[in-house]
Amino acid sequence: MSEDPIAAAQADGRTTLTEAEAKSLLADAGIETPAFSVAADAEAAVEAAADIGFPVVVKVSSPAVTHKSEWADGAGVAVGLDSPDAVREAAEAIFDAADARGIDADVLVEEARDVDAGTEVIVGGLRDPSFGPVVLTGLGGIFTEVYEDTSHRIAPIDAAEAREAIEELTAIELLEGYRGREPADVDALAEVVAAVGNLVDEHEAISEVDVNPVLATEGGAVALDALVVLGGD
Amino acid sequence: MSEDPIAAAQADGRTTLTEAEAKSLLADAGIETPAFSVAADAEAAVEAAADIGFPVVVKVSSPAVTHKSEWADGAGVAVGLDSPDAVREAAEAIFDAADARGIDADVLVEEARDVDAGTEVIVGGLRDPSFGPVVLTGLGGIFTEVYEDTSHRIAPIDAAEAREAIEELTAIELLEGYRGREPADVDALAEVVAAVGNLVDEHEAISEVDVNPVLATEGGAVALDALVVLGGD
Amino acid sequence: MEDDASGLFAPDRVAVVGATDREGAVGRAIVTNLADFDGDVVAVNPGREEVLGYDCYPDLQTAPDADLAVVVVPPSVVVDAVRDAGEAGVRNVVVITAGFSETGSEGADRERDLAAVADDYDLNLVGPNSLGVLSTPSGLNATFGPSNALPGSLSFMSQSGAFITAVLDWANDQGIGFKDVVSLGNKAVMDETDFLRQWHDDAETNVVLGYLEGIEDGREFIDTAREVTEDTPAVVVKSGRTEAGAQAASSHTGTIAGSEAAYEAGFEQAGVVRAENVQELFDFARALDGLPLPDSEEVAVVTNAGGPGVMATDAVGDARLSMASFGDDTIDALSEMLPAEGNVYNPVDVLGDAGVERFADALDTVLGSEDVGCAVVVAAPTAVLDFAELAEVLAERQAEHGKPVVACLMGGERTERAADALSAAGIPNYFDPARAVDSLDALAVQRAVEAREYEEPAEFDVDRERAREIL
Amino acid sequence: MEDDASGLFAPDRVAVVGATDREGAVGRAIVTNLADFDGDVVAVNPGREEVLGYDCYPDLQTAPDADLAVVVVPPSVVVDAVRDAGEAGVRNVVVITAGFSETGSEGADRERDLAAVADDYDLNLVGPNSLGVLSTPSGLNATFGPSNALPGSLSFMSQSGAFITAVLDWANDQGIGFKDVVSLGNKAVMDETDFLRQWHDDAETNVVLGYLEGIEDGREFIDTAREVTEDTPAVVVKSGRTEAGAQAASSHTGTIAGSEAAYEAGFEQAGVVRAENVQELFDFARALDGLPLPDSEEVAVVTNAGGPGVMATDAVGDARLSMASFGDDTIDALSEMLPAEGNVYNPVDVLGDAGVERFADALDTVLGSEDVGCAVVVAAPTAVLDFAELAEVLAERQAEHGKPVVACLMGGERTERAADALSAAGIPNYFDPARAVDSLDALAVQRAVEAREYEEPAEFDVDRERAREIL
Repeated sequence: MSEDPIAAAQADGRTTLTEAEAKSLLADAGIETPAFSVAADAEAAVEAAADIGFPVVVKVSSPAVTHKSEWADGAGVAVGLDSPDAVREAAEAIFDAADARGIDADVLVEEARDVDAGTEVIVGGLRDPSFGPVVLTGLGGIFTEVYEDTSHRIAPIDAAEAREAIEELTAIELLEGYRGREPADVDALAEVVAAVGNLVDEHEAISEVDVNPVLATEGGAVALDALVVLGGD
Repeated sequence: MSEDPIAAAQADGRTTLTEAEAKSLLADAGIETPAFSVAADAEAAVEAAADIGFPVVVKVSSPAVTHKSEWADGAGVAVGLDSPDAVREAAEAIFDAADARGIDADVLVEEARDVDAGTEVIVGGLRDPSFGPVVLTGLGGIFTEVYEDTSHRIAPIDAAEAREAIEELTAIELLEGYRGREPADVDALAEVVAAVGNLVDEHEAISEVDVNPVLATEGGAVALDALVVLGGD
Repeated sequence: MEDDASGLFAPDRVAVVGATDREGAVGRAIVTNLADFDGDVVAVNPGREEVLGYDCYPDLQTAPDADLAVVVVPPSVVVDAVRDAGEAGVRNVVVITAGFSETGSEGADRERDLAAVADDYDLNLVGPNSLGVLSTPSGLNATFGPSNALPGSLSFMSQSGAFITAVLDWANDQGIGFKDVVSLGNKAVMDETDFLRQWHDDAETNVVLGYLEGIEDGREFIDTAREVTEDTPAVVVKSGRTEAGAQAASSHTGTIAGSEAAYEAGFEQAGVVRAENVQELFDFARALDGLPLPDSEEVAVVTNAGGPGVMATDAVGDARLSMASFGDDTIDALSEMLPAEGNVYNPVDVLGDAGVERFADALDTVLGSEDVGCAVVVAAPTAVLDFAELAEVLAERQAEHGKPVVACLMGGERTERAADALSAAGIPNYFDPARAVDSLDALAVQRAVEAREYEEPAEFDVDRERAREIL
Repeated sequence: MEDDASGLFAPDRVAVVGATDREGAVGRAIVTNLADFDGDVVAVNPGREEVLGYDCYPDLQTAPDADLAVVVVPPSVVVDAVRDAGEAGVRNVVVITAGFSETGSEGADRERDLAAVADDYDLNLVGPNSLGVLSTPSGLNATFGPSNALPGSLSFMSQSGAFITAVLDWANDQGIGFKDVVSLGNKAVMDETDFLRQWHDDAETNVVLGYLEGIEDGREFIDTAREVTEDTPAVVVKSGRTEAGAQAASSHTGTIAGSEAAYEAGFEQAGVVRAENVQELFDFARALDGLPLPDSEEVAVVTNAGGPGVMATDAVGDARLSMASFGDDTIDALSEMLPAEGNVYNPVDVLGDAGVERFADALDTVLGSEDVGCAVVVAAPTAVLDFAELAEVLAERQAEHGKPVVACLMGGERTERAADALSAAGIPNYFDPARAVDSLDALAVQRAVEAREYEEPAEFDVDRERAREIL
């Protein structure tokens, strides 16, 4: 992978980073991601899985694919793979589907995380015409979409202000040990929120960041998926 | 079971109906419940299960037990029982636990329903000092508890007004086919809301009804659990 | 209680039981306030032969027949006085005296006795612990408050007598008039539902206003209010909305009121327009009194000032109203009459150099469009615009099109003459565009209420009737 | 642009470029409005030797040195006129002329040229498309509006000139005064952030008010406002809050403003007190101008009227404030001074028969308690209570305890004298208890803002500095 994923994408004339590029950008910004590796063929994928440790997730990685889970009748994402054979099979399915569609693709092999072990949070970054970089925080799915339970901050912000942004959410209870669950590490989550804000603030080229979900657990906050969109000009 | 569960409970000096009593009250009011039967011993439970058809749920049924799922280290509720043996075992566990605690108990054998097949709704009835019977509608769990996304009506109301009460909920989207799900039968749910309102309105003795959850599916609305509390005087 | 309580407000003869000329006494204040009453006034007090020029009788039996008795005797003899009234054939009684359920268990016992006597004699009884009643057509001011009311078509009930004194003083200053005013007091017999019913039957009442701290019988209130609000708007402030407020109200009145959720549902189902605060109570009531209801919730904003036009639009966005989307005809017509820099879309900007005529033409056009249900005119002061003339135009156009128009002619002294003309035409004028728009919103709420069709829960009705038969 | 823009408001000499005595001309209105200016006024117009009694010069080079030029020439020659001003050493320019970016691409080009010239000469330039500027200490009224301002300590900027004319007319009537007023116009050079900074440095400005339709540079605004609002409150109405309003604003100003979510966050982070509407804008500003900030958000309500006391309590429940919970000392003290039927818990009911003294004692007690951060006094008119005297007491006690007190002396005419006394003491008085409480709420917001400690995101700062070095 290129040293600078933004430059690489721009050089390709792309406005969207691949998930791997997006995650390496997040990782550089200090955000925890699952261990991952990009493989160009099935054997490399199996090796990568062995390095990472089973179980793993395998996903298509291609600038041509934006909605991975809907791509190729679901072949684009395979979760819970706990053997070399399973990884090989999933990777081959992706390469076959890519060939059939005439596109270039790699596979992203990634450490599996148990989403039920935490709360899914959305952290987004965008660029407002008046205020510039804005970071948005909300809980995954219904909470953000139906209840519009989100909080916004003009970036950059420090972790204390990011924490306040999180605590503003009506759904904060869900992160604080709702119904006997372990409380999530809100400080770790606040670091992610601040870091996403910094990303948009520091990289003029970024028009949008969507880290969805960030899995917030008692042990930390991990970015499980990420989309980075670059500006048109 | 007595013809009139309220009179039966009052005769016993109880202020809470058993689940079976509550459900028969609901059923009389035209609310769909899973098929159920109360058994006084394990063999009767097995027979009831055979009549109802597997899988079934077995629960403790006793005026002395109010929090069934927490009772006797979880012995009070057994779900997904798909054989006579499983029913017998669960029923015996309940009778043993009851004996060990020195209480009288029956078991409630009930048709199992798949809660994932629909949306859990809360329908409640209460008696307001100024307005008398009130019926409350909300979605289960977080939606009612954290977002306080509920709507109230002074009862009695007709089904059209009950429908309006449901449509007032922010979470109405979840009943209307959110994310490709089948839309729930809101008319059927409205009938339940109206019926709960009528129950409180018609029975002066009732101080509180809590039908939680009502499972709303595309095919209808079924009361899966119900609590009825009678007034102190 | 009798069905018709109009005798409370338009009696032929009022008897003041406990009338006195003692300085500072409530019994003197009542008699003094009755000076302008069109009918007869008699005083009742065994210790006097005349009170402030009125004939005084030892009791109601000896006094000439009265149809309203105002009772200001000490608490211990109130029940007797009311029984005497019943015996003497007086049908309407206002008990001013305090010291009943608001003071503890002894007072509560006394109040129960009072209610029982009222029941025995079928009395329309207001109070106890009431400031009194007032009605402008007959000149009746049977209160001990310091102010009288201007005539008008609002009828106002309040669970707080102090609030009535404050409102009357303020309303006189604002030029707001009333038909009837009643201080409900402890509501031992007559309550909010009775006055709703009363004023529904009253041709001179256009709008019912209420300040309530609680509702006695919610079901009866809803059933009655549904009938009333089908053609007579009712605007209510219910205090104790918040947890803090409910606590304060309960310690103030000594009663446990229902939950806010129940009140919200109950008022909604009753078709009552709920006001959050005093300002809304009167803003809404005045709009409902003076203006026709809109045909739709689509608002046109016509302005000579971009900024304030945007503020009005924001207020529309906050309300249940929406900005009207003009059809081609309207846009073409506006394009023809406005300079090129004007805005022919909604909000319509007639520009800073617009005179009254351009405003009139634009208003004519939008009100004439079936896409528009109501309009807000927002005008900043300019050298070429005469607010008083503009006010005339608004009054004319509003009458002509039969659609509600509210005004925001923004300024101080220079709006005064205009505001008077607008007020005479029933058009509210506010400095803040948001307040003007909120008045329209109240009309839209009432429109929705009047459009409702209530279906009786049929099945249940049968049950209820059966239950009644059994009982 | 220069750092110090005080020359805009307190120049020694003003030149009106485009001055004329032609009836109805804007250039005449400006010259006329300058009649009360303490400094010199010169007219600039090549076609005249004198304008309305002022010496007139063909251009700024020949005119005596001015520190403020007000430009009212036709749009095509504005850029030249501003360049002349720069050449002549004028540091401050207000461009009244319209016909720039608000009119399309040709105008936008002209506006870019104008900004470039201002940049070349480091000019403090207001406008174009501005109503002008006004400052009461120097008597400067360099606007073409119909009204002048009363002196005061509020400084007001507005993106709508029409709104300024409306506000001035209204404010004169309400007795509200201003230090400086500026019509921002198209903000080609100076924007809201510049005036925030300017007024922060101005000892005569207590509160900054803004009517804004958009913010130019959000980051700079936040950084500046954080410093300003640490000791100078800024109250802002931003229009286009709602979707409908944003659409209207964008068609009105021709710019795409940021999202409401960003504005909400941005104002919050900036420490700006946001007002939803015009009424709040001035209610909040007056409270912040006249009253000390509270030590806490705990409110005591003192009233002679249960009902209105509950309404005030409801308003507290709606606000960020909370009802103070009294300690034993306070309760004991109140119990001693109040009759048994009074309420010694919050809201404190001093009863309907309370005179000024009982109000004073109760207020003294609650304000003296450390459990109380601020107070609302709610009074209904009674025979034994003199509102004017009560007003004196409120002013005294407020000064003595240094805690904010707001008033709700409810009535019409009888409150007038009291309201004047309260106003002189900086205490707002409203008929609606909710409005009084909301004013306290604005103080609580400002208190929270001033208590903030901003931490610079340290890591990032390094990067930003590095980036600057590279650039």
